[in-house]
Amino acid sequence: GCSSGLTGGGSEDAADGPIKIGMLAPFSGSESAFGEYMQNGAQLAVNEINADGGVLGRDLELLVEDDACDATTAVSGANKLVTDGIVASVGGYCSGATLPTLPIFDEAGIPMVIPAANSNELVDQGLPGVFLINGTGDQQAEAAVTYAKQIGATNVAVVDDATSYSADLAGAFTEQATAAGLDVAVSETITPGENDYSAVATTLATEQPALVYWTGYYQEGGLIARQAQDAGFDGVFLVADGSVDAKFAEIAGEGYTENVVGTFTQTPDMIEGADQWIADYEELAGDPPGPYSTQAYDAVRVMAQAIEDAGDTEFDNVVAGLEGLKDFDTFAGPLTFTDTHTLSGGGFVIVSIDPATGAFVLKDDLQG
Amino acid sequence: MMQLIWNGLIVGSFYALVALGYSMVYGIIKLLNFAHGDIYMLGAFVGFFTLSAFGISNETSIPLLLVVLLLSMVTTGLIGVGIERIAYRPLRRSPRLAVLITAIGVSFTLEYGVRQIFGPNPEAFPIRLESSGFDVLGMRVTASQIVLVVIAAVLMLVLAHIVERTRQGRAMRAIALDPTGAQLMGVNVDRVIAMVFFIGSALAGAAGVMAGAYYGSIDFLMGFIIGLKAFTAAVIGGIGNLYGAMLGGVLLGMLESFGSAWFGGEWRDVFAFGFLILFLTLKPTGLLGARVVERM
Amino acid sequence: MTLLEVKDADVVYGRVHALRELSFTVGEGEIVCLLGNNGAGKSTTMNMLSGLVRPRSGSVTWQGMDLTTAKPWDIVAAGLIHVPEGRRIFSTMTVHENLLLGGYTVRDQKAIATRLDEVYGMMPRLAERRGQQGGTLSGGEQQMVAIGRALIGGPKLLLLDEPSMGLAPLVVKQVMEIVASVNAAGTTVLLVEQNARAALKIADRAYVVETGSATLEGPAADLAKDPRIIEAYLGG
Amino acid sequence: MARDLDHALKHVPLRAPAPLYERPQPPKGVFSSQRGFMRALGLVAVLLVAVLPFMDASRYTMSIATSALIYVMLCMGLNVVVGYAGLLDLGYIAFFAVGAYISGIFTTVLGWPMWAALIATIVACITAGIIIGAPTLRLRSDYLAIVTLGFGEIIRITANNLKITGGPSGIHGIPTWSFGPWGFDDGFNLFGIDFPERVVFYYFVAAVVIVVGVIGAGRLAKGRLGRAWKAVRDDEDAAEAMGINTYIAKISAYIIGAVWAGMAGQLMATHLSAISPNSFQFLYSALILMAVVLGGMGSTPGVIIGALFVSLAPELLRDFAEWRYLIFGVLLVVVMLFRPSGLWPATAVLPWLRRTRPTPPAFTEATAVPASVMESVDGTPTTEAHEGDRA
Amino acid sequence: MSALLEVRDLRLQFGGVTAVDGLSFEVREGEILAVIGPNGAGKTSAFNCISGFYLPTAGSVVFDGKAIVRAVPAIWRRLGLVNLLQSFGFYRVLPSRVTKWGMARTFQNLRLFRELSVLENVTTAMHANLREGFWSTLLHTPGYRRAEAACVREARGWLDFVGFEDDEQLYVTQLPYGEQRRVEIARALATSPKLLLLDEPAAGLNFNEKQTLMRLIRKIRGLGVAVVLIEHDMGLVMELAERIVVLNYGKEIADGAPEDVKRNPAVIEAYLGVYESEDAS
Ligand SMILES: Nc1ncnc2c1ncn2[C@@H]1O[C@H](COP(=O)(O)OP(=O)(O)OP(=O)(O)O)[C@@H](O)[C@H]1O
Ligand SMILES: Nc1ncnc2c1ncn2[C@@H]1O[C@H](COP(=O)(O)OP(=O)(O)OP(=O)(O)O)[C@@H](O)[C@H]1O
Ligand SMILES: CC(C)C[C@H](N)C(=O)O
Ligand SMILES: [Mg+2]
Ligand SMILES: [Mg+2]
Repeated sequence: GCSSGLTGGGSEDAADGPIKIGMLAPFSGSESAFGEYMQNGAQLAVNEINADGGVLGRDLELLVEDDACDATTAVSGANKLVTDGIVASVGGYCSGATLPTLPIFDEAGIPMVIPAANSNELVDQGLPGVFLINGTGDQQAEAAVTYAKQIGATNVAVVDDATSYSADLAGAFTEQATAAGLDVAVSETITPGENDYSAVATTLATEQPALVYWTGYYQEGGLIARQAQDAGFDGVFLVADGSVDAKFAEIAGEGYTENVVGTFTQTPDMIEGADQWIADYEELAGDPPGPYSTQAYDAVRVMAQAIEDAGDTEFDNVVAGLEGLKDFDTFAGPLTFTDTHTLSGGGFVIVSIDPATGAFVLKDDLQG
Repeated sequence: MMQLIWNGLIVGSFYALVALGYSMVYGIIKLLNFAHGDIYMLGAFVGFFTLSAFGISNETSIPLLLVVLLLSMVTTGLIGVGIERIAYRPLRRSPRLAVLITAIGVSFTLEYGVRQIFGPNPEAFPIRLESSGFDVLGMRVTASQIVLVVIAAVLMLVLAHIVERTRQGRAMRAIALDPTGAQLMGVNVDRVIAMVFFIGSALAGAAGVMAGAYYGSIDFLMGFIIGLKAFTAAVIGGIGNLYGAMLGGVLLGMLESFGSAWFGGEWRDVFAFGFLILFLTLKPTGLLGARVVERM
Repeated sequence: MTLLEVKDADVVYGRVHALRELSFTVGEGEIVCLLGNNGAGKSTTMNMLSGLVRPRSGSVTWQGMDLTTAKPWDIVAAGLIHVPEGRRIFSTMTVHENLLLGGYTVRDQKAIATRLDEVYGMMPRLAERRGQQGGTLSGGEQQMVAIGRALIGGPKLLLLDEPSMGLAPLVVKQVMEIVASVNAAGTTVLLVEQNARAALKIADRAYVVETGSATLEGPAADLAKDPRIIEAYLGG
Repeated sequence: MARDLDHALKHVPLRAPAPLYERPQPPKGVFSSQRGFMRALGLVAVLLVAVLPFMDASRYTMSIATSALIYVMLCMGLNVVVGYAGLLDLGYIAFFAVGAYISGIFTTVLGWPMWAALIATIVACITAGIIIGAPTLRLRSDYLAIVTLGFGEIIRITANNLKITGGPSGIHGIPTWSFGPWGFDDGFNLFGIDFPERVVFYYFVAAVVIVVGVIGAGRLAKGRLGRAWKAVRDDEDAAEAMGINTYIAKISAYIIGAVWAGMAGQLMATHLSAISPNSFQFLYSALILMAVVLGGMGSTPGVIIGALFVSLAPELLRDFAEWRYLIFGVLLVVVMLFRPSGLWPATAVLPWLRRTRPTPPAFTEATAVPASVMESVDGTPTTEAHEGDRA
Repeated sequence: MSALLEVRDLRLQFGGVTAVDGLSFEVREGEILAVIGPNGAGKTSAFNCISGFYLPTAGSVVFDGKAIVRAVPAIWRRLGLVNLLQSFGFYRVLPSRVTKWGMARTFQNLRLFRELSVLENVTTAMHANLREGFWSTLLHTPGYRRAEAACVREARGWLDFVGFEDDEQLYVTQLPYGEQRRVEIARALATSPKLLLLDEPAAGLNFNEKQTLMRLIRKIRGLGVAVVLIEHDMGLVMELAERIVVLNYGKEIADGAPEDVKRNPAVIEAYLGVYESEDAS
């Protein structure tokens, strides 16, 4: 729908055509690997819902735009989605690129369920239409601290990669760990996109913390895990959700994954009976699901449910629908939004690497 | 302390290998070849592709590595020559910055071309260098690191000898100074420039394979940062000067190593670049760059 | 015997028609001089012979071989060596390296060594400055390097474009002597000179080039007496 | 009347004798003079910018048009540095960042109004220009390139690490421009036509600033300062010999470039309402430089075209998703191969105004080839020496 | 009348090479002085020192009562920081300054602004004399317009003065060599000099052009501008110069009227050879 003329964009719903929902994700640039995982996850949900008769009797249509993990590209992408007439947004991977899109969707009256981006700042602004379904940094940090205490670590380290997600999480971890009486002995930052992390590795080897929390992505995570162990570090290598991917083990290499564990929300392969979902995904995408495929899938379903509950696509009604969700079934467990539009629990568990497949598998649900 | 120096030396060798090609190409046609880092990436992917095609994974054999190294060097060398032929040669008589832009264009093309073929995810390199280490002089050293540094040093010294001492090297420098004049000396300018691209690209390709085997992971953007770093190293050393490029690479590696130790990883590049700026302000021609006195 | 023959050569730069059906010949062992005003096309002729510019039509024949479209490096290998206008010294290379480059196409290392000695003998100033960077030489010193460099290549035909430009009177004389002696040793020379008087003294034959064509031709001694030449090039 | 002009020159001991004859004045008129045509073209461009919202006021169009205009501003600034003064700057985005961050911090953290932040931005950019320029402008171009690149990275990393700049997630909630009561948060009405969107209002704000910026940069380039820049670019020593303090000329180009970028940064910060260090990576410095070179260095229409190309091409290629950078890369190479001096070079002469230079007359009044012209004959042999037909 | 330019014991060394070795001479107001000497004698180097481009190792240069070469305190010398300080503009007078004081020069190899038109080349030289501020340029005030007009008028005046009659809008690279030389001189004059240094102005010119050049140099002197020229063309030098300074190996070996210099045996030996009048023209 190319709206032309003076009346401009806005989000008037065509009322009889498909219900358009938009997704911003990175398809170019350094984070571009994640865009496809998210798009496929979301598309799978859309297909399933449409096969079931759609929402309010209308089909869903997924519109995807690249945000390149960059503010400018994200803003024009968001504006394009608005212009194209979406009524809801289910995108957002990089917090830095998602932040500037918030006022655009807000002004246009478009509710957002953000599947991956999880900086606290997204909800700190208190915009009515913003919902996060990925656990926030605070929640994930809490899981990490719980685990650290559980294994009896007293001195811990944290390494981040200077991106907003990673730095936020590292900050939250440091704060909570200190509050819990742990000693955060090392706090390092690396530059992503490089190969050599011997500086960090050397520090870890000399300081020998019992546990190090890596809050960045698997590309660098695998390298750091390996280089740290080569340098002589032998504590626990705890990684955050950005690193939970089968590639981690491949990059780290054989023999470097025994002491690697991660904080993660549950994924299908950890849930009984999700094989079918994975098979469906592979049929659609041709590749196995990756990080944030499930969250994107869930985001669409959550949004669809809220619209169904609202009875129309009016902003206020959909927001009410989202706020009214009770124990909605998602991969990360039953979902109910808190007052601040985040997940109540976060649903973080501890995962470890299966030496046979290199995939992350459930190790501890932290319930005990 | 010793460990910091050693760490710096390892990274520095990679920078130096890539910087060498940068400096050569710059030296001869005054082109900041932004695609050079991507040749490094291509080298890694050529190695990855061949090895995967033969179904090899998780190997540690050094002879195999050398074979792959050679193969990648030849391939990237040829690709480098091809790029020069298509994208740079037609612009030899155009404003300098025009070629800079095609170089950026080539860089995009290579990066996203590889992305379309191999996908955006990082890949694990099929050959892994043995990485158990031993301690000497208070630093932890692995055998593969030593091999690495030795290979790099040998490649670099051979090259520097060629350029500084041989007839072809003299021809290269002559072209750098005045291509028309060089032609009048009977120098086949096209061939010499192609040769420079071949050598420079092959070196970058070698560095790419070595990085793949040493670090274990490769991705389509891996050349970007190292390209910048190599450029920086080449300039620190005095751009166009090959020994300078080597020295610059190692120095930059050290700077980074000490920078992150003293100021933390987040300030490392600020330290390295800050040092660079200060240094160039005081010594505007880099470490070994000749001061060119221009005649009035 | 005719060594070089240029026939009806036309060179065009964009909209400037620099050579128009230029024809001339150079015989073995001769010194041939091209005279002409600024912009007449003398340097263009030289550049065409050394392959830096290509004629649009016409032909260049060298010892029966067609050089019209040959590449500069092949032309050098064939024995035509050009000392260009503006000298084109490699500025950050030493005098010695500059001279060595002159021998780029020469395989025989011994020949290079003897010629180097000869050149240093002929121009002692260069021996004095052999380690100095070419770019820092004075104008005259650079001119000597340029000529010396060409000699190291062992030219069959030496193309000299205004070799006396910027030289002290004494050196002009020396250069002319060098040219004469090189010629005596068997090298054919094609000379372009603004200093017509000095040039005509050593030349065997001369051509007058006007707006891209050869308009007058004859033995140098005759031309030096031609009133038209005297008025236009020698000045009263 | 000639003597009326005297006080325009400082007192000088030596004055030229009056011209012997009046040289023919260049013709006037839109199609018969380069200048007239360019002015007309500029007017058309301004008109186009003004009527765009009346043709398509969708959020998307307005948003990318605003971004594109801001790019134009940015590129005009870089053009002063690279195109006029010939200083290769690979970290130009740093000044953009300084502008964006200063206005972001002053308006959000300190709560200043936008116009006050503008002053702070300009002051900060001048300072930044001096800090980086003062010690480094003596370097020759390639060294300058790396120093500026380093400076760009330093600014970005610093922004990424500091608290006040919001760390990696940057600053958000930057207020829009408003003029007293006119903030147009709820849209506005013009000539009875309803503009529902703030974006349209903001588009006009940006357009006005940028038109002024473009004209200003163009004017500076034509005056005394602009001549000094170009002289420095062509030949630094000769410029010194002409009484131009090359250092001051360069640093003034730098400062003006910085201010233009800073203003663009402020516009961008308000346009996006949020900024983060990610937007100031080296890649963007390269993109802006690309815009300037691609369009034609030192040429206002060229730079505008280049800026529009570089900012809009990725948008127009959006539908190709993953392919777009690949296509963009190939496109760049192809465009440069066909137009090596840019799409609209500074030396371009309108085709119908080209004059042929008469071939040199014979004998007495012959013309000559300067030795310097030969400089262009280089590389491969050719019958066509470049730019021989500039006249 | 006092000297306009006074050079005392000027010394310039490059590593081991002494390019200028204790040179002293002076230029009086309004005279034409020729500097001759073998290739590499240090003529151009001396020019470069005088006009502020090179920093001499020792000696003093005073132009119009102002010191061009500044003394550096010994402490900096001892610390070895002289070059660094001078490269930052301390203890030196920049060429642009020298030009503003009234000394203009041309270069041995033409140094015109190749991407500027003939007119722009000359207007650029008016830089120091022009009253144009930043804001007036931005706003195109009447003052700015007047200054621009004056600048163009003045530049045209100089172009006419040197006899340039071609199209002023051409790029300089499109001009014949002789015309380029003329434009370079016009450009130097436009800086409004009291002293003009010409480095081999006749090189590459043909007979007729040299005649024109001589007339032009006389005309310049007629304006009251002193001219110092380096030249190898003895005919031109002998006819034009009122006084000749001869250099050899950086030292002055003769200074005097043309007739005397011509017969000076040292000069004949080092430079002229057996002077043949016919070689000159
Ligand atoms: N690269 C070029 N581009 C355009 N025109 C050129 C070029 N080179 C030479 N010309 C033109 O070709 C004509 C002949 O020039 P050429 O250099 O051959 O003259 P010349 O006889 O050597 O003069 P001079 O005595 O000044 O060296 C001149 O009109 C000149 O303007
Ligand atoms: N930058 C430098 N480094 C080393 N030596 C230099 C440098 N500049 C000049 N020289 C030397 O200083 C001496 C004087 O050179 P200069 O150019 O002043 O000579 P000149 O008298 O102008 O000669 P010409 O008549 O040939 O132009 C020369 O021997 C030259 O080699
Ligand atoms: C793990 C990722 C979903 C975090 C995301 N990159 C963010 O910026 O919030
Ligand atoms: Mg010539
Ligand atoms: Mg000289």
